[in-house]
Amino acid sequence: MTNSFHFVSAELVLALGAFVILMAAVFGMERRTLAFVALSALILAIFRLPSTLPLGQSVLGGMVVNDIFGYGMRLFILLTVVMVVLMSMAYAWPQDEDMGEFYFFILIATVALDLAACAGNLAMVYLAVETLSIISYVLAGYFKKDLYSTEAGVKYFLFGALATALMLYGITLVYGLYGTLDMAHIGARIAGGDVQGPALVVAAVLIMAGLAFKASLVPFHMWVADVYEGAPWPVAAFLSVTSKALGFILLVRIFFSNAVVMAPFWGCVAPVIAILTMTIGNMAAFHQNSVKRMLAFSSVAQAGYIFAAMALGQVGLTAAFFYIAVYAFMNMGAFAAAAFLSPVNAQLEAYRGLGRRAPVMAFLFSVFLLSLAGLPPLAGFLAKFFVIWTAVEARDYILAGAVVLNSVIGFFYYLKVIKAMYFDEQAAVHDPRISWQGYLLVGGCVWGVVFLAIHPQAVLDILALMFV
Amino acid sequence: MVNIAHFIPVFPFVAFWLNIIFGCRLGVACAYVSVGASAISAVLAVLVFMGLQAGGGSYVLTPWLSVNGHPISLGIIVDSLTVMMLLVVTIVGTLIQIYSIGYMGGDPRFTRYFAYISLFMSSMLGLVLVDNLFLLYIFWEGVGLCSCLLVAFWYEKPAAAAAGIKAFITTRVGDTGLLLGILLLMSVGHSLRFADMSVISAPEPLMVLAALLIFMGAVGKSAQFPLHVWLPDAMEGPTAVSALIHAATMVAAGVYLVARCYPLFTAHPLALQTVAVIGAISAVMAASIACFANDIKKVLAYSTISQLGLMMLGLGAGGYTGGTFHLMTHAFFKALLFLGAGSVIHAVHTQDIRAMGGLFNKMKVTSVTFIIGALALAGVAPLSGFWSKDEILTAVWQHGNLGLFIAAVTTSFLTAFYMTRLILLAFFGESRGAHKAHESPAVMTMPLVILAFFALFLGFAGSPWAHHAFQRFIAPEEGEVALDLGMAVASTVIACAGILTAFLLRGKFLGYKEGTCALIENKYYFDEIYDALFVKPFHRLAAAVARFDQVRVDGVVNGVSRCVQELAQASRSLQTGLVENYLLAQAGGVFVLIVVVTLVGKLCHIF
Amino acid sequence: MPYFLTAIIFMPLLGAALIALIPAAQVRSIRLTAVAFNTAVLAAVVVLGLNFNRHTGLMQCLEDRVWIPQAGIHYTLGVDGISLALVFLTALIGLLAALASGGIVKRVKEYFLVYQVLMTGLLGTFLALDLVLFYIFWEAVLIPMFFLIGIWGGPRREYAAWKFFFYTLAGSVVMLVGILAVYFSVTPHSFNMIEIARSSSMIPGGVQAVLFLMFFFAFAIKVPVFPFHTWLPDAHVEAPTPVSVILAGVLLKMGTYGLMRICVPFFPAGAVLFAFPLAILGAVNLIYGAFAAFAQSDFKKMIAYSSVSHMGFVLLGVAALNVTGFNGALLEMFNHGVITGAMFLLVGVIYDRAHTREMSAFGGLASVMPRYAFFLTFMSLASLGLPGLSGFIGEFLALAGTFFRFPSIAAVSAIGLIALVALFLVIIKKVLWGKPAGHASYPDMNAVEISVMLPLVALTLCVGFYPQMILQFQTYAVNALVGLL
Amino acid sequence: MTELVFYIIAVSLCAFAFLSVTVGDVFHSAVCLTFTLLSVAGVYFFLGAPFIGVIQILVYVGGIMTLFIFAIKLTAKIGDASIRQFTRQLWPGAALAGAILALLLAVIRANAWSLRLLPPVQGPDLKQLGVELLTRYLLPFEFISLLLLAALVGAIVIGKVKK
Amino acid sequence: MIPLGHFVILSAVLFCIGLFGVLTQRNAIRFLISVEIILNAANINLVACNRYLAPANAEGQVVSLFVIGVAAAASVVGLILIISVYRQRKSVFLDDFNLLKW
Repeated sequence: MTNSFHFVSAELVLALGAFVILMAAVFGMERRTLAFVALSALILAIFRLPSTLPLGQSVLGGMVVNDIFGYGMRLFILLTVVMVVLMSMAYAWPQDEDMGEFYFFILIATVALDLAACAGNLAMVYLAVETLSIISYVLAGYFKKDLYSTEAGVKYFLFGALATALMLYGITLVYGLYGTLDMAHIGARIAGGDVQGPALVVAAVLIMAGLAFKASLVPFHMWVADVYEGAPWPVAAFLSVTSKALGFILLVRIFFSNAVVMAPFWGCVAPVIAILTMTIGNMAAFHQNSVKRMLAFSSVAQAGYIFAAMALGQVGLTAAFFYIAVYAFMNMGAFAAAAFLSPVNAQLEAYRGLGRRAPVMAFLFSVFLLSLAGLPPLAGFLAKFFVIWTAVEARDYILAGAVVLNSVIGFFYYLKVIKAMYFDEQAAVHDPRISWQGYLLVGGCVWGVVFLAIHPQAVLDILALMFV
Repeated sequence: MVNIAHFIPVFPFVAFWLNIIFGCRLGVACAYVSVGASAISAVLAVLVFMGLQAGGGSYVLTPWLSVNGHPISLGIIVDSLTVMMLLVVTIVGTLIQIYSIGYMGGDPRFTRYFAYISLFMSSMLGLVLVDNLFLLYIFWEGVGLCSCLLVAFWYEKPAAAAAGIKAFITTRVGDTGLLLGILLLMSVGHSLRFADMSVISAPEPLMVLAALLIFMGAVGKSAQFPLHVWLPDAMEGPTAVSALIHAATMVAAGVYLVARCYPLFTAHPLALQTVAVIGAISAVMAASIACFANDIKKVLAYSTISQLGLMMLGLGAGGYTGGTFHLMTHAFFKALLFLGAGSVIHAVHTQDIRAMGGLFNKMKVTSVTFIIGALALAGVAPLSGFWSKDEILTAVWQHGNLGLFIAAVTTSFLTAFYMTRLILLAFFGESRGAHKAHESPAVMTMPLVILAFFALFLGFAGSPWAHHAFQRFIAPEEGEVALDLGMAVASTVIACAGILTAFLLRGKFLGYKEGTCALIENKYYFDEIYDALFVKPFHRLAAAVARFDQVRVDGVVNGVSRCVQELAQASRSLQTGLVENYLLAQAGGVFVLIVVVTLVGKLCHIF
Repeated sequence: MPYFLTAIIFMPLLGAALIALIPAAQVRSIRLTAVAFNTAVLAAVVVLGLNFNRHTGLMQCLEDRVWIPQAGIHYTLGVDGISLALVFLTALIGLLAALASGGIVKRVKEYFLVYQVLMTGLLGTFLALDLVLFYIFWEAVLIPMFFLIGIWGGPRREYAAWKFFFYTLAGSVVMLVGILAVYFSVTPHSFNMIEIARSSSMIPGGVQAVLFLMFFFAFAIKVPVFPFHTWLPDAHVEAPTPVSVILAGVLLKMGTYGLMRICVPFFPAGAVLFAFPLAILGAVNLIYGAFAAFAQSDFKKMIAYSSVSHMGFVLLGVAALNVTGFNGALLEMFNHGVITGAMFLLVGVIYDRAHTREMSAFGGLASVMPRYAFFLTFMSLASLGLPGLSGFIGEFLALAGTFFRFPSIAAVSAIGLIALVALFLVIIKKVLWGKPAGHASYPDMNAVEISVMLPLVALTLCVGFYPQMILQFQTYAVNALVGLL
Repeated sequence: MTELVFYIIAVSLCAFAFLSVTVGDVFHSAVCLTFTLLSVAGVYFFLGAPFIGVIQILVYVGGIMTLFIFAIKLTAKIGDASIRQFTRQLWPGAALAGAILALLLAVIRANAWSLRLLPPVQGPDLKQLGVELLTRYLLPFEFISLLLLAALVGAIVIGKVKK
Repeated sequence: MIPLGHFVILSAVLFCIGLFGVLTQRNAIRFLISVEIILNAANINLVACNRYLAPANAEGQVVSLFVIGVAAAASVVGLILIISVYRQRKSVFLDDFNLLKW
């Protein structure tokens, strides 16, 4: 039964949903309904996930690995996409065309994400990443009348095209080295001592470039700010949470099953990349006047913290993925709240005085920002704490110090937004109206940020199963 | 009856709070509260005196604090020295408070005045009652505070405000020494109880240091050289305050302290010698300045410094009884002198003796009592000052150091001289001011008369006719004392010589051209020197520190923040917005990564 | 009483929740709620004090629940003689500052919301016995303070708020790394402060020294120790009166409390190694603060710098590493909270009337506002360490402790004593004395202002006369602490 | 002999590729790319993968290149040779590309690739390809249809202009 | 006999030409052309290695088919994006896409 498509039934549901939406969109069904269709498809997919149990090894010709990590990550991806859909429902779109297709894209992208998350074959990885990328290009440029959006789309495309091309080339080199693209086989070969020296390094670095592009690690982060700023808010949220998470998931999938290849990489280079990522992200976010752009750079910095944990090797994975889980809540919450508070104008001035005009949402936004900054006792703090914990345990005090110093710098720009909302006199009056979906989403995220602070075991226990 | 001693300071303390809290409602009545409280204290003091057994005793009220494992208890010592001080303080204090009712009458802060005075009384009484240095220090500062507050009582006057602060800070310099001495004594001697002073054994240099540090406190409080500068300025306060605090009681606390810790000093000759020398210097110096001072209160202030110096000299020369005896007599006659001066000032509204003159006929009581006080101060037999001063001179003579003896003699001579000058200028001759002087009310003159009585007859307590009652009371272990007749004669002669000299020179006092003796007229330039040496540098240093704080310390902080911001700006400009740059970074990153990973791999022999 | 400490810590937060439900327009009920909850906290702390066993140095009212088993993080609370006085101080100052918040008229609801959160953070810091929990409460203080200074502060409030925030944050993150390093340095790994103190000998000397410095850095900024003190004057000058009171009265104690709760017991070898530099820093703080204060023209800044100076005593006491010094340091913390808190209240009183804090604008107030004059004089005297008032006992014990260990430094510190006297007398002189000019119409202190001051005056007097009132609670704890060295 | 053919194809492939990124005119560039793609198809034929070669020609030359030409024509006004075709970072880019080439060549030379000769067995034929496509690679095969659909819809969404 | 290495070298050269193009082309369409060259370089690798290393299955060839498909999809989307930008600013030059920066 290892070739049965029931292993990907969740994805099939999504694809089916996507077709339905596409058809419905053609017949002019309104956005809200389509969103509900997408939402139900996603929820159905979540409920279909257990059908892949019991967990085993590779299925479907080795294309899919039916392991706990993949299972968990698929669940994670589906949940975050649910959040994205909720956000897109509550978000006051400045233009209301082609929204049916929007949900179509989101669902297809989710299929790609899911398959990538449990891919067992490099070809599958490439296809899924490329699909995700292509859809992301379109989504980033979705406001085709908006100069910024189209520029974001094309910039994302230009950057992504090279990144995926590099990754593909790397994959072909791996194929050239081992004659197979099956990750389990390659892993076994490498573990068996068949390390192809520098050639494998080249291949690995090229593959890493493609993934680091998704995860927005320095120096593959350059697109992030421009694309997030130009892209519609929900798309930016999608890119910053789900798409970025995929980068890390694949880094684990590809590099952590055979750590020996990349030992020098993880030992010497990864910490440097992590430090650079968080520092450059933080530094660039420091003076931003656009909240969106600031959040974009902040997401780069956050990626740096996540990668800092990963750079410590296998021991850091728990911390990294706890961070990713927390990050999903807080970053999604931050993007959503920011989008709801000022749907069009993302400049800092637009947020001035919102603490009084939209007290609840502004407060929640502040919570997310503070969590991103790592303020105790919010979950963002615990996430950073575990990263530092791991670093100190590994005696990597430089990394720990870098995380710590960066979190100090980080506070500045997060607080700047809070300051604008609470300290400053209010800007031109616009009272943001936020729908129940908005409150549901943001409430859920706050719940996550608080719950994971009080009861982090919920996630830690699962992660313990994954990374033992 | 001794065990009631600790109640003595309580009454004034209660009076203080009554006056502070209910002052505005009590009005003039608050004076009666204070006077009553201190009268009760006086009665209690007398009771204690009468109940005093030989040698006295001490008792502990409650354990209070523990420092380094050594308990500091709230202990009371009641011996002859304490009782003497108690009597002096309560009697003089009560009289001066009665006087103040008249003197301060009509002052807008009448109640506040009496509150402060009561607080002072309670602190001063506490000071003399406690049985260890630490508690003494507490009250020591308390009297200093009251001194400061009362000196600056008329704080609208800038000079008064400045004088108050000067008084506190200057004494605080000495007090800091005292504090360090206490700490040193505690750490090497393990006890601060006066009773243990004679049995403390510790390395000699440390003990000398401790003694000198404690003496430093005395120097500050008793306005001895070189910390004497505050006392003349303190004359800005109400004259009654000067009488009580800056003549009779508080300034004598320094002498009391030395007397209290006498075993500590006697065990270490160097310390004792220092006390003597400082005392001698202060005595001569202040006396010489007094000769040229024209402010009636300043004259008395310098005289006080001088007399206190004499007491120190006496103590330093081994004359324990002399020092303490003079302390007691001096309290009465100097209080008398100050109150008299106050009465004069009250009448003529000036303090410049050159603007007085001819007051004798207008203010009979004041004048007579003042002259009695002056004669006592000058040491004319058989007034009280004679007996005590004679005791000191004897002690210094017996001590054998000729220099010190000359200093003592000179002081005696000068004392007689400037007091005569003062009296001649103020009470006799032409009336030079356009003032209609009149005698003060009875409430003011009555204390004068009583004090004059003491000034006249108190000395007999130490005279052979009273079988040296005082000496036997204060230092019973010293055995028989006898009057050195020669010294008595000499001392009287010296005093008379001083008086005579003043008479001879009386014509020149008024026509005296300032600047002839610039050094002395300018008080040996102490104020100027201290100003240049401490005050100005202090201000300048403070300003420099503040500037340093602002520019350097904070500058570094702001500099770090600016650095981060610049760096942030720089990293931001990396994001050029040009995809081509992004792509180059991407490809370059790949290249660098490959190279680095390969190199690292090679270096670590992984490949 | 199970969960009594939890109740104390989170009672203010409960108040915040309640305040959040009150419409913003009902200013009066908001104020009342805040005051009521702070009163309740104070009452609870008093109950705690009454039930406190004074004859043991051990932690009392222990609460211990596993929080994050994977990381060994517990929710541990406890109180001992070292923290009890500070908790009491926090509750008291918290109540008084809430009472003194009448001058806050802008965004009252938000003010008290933030204020209540701040109180929870402060109380938690003093009661937490798990390092991570401690850190969480420690950090939880920052944001409320940032808001309180930044929204309700003076003209340069934003600068001050940023500076305060980042300065303290920079310190505390270093502490975070230190916390983890400590955790991994003891076996079995533990964040429990009691456990760590017990097994501190396990940590090698060199590591102790490094860790000591890491923690010290965090605490030094909070205390603040020269040269990390420059946030303090700015924060104080800009903060509104009640916030200044909290800042001086309680917040600075977090740093010194940390020194005594963490630096000394965890790293005794480090403490011994750094005792001398620490003492030097204490002396520098003492003298430098006094001098810097002397040259200020802003009343509040003077008091702020005098805080720096007073904190020097605490440092000296800690550096002494003996019973006397620790007792002195603890007592001085308490006293400084009371006295300087009162001083800031008094500055606020005059600022409310004059709308300026320039020293040159005052003078002669003693005639205009006699009650004010009394309180200011009283508190100044307490500040300058007048014996008989509480300030002296703490200073004396701290200095005595130092003298027994480093006599020379104690002797040098004496300069600071003189400078402090000069400082506060000059304050009295400039503010109260002289002729009243142009401000004859200021009303004297009103009933509320006086009622806020009275407890502080009473405490200053009582502790001054009977220091055992505070010392009796801490004797055993201090002895236990010294026993660790 | 066959080797010679390969090297000729290889050299021309490189030459066309190089020309397509260096000639001044975009249209010429596209033409060069066409030849490049054809040469690649030649390489596939040479490697015994005629099906891939055919698909290469069909999809690339038939489809993608047409698209390119359309795009070039759509943007023709700016496509002429007088306009600068290189960015300002020509030389850094060239240097970096050269460096990476050198790196790659060094790595390849160090690897066993250079020694690896054609195995005696027959390569995979079309049938095998088909079978694998529909068995082992069924999931990606199906998935790519989703991708193409998504790209198509994306192109429509972005490309359509509402009046 | 041509060793596998020569194909790999060919592919590497092609890759670097493509990379060069990607890094230096100002015109977005030519950028796309360069990307296609890289993809083709990858495909040569796949097919050649399939033939030389794993002739038993057709993995490399299958994947190269996928790559061609993906390339087509990517080109379509890319060109459409470029054209939509072109519609707005009448430019396909990379350095004109600079509204978003810093």
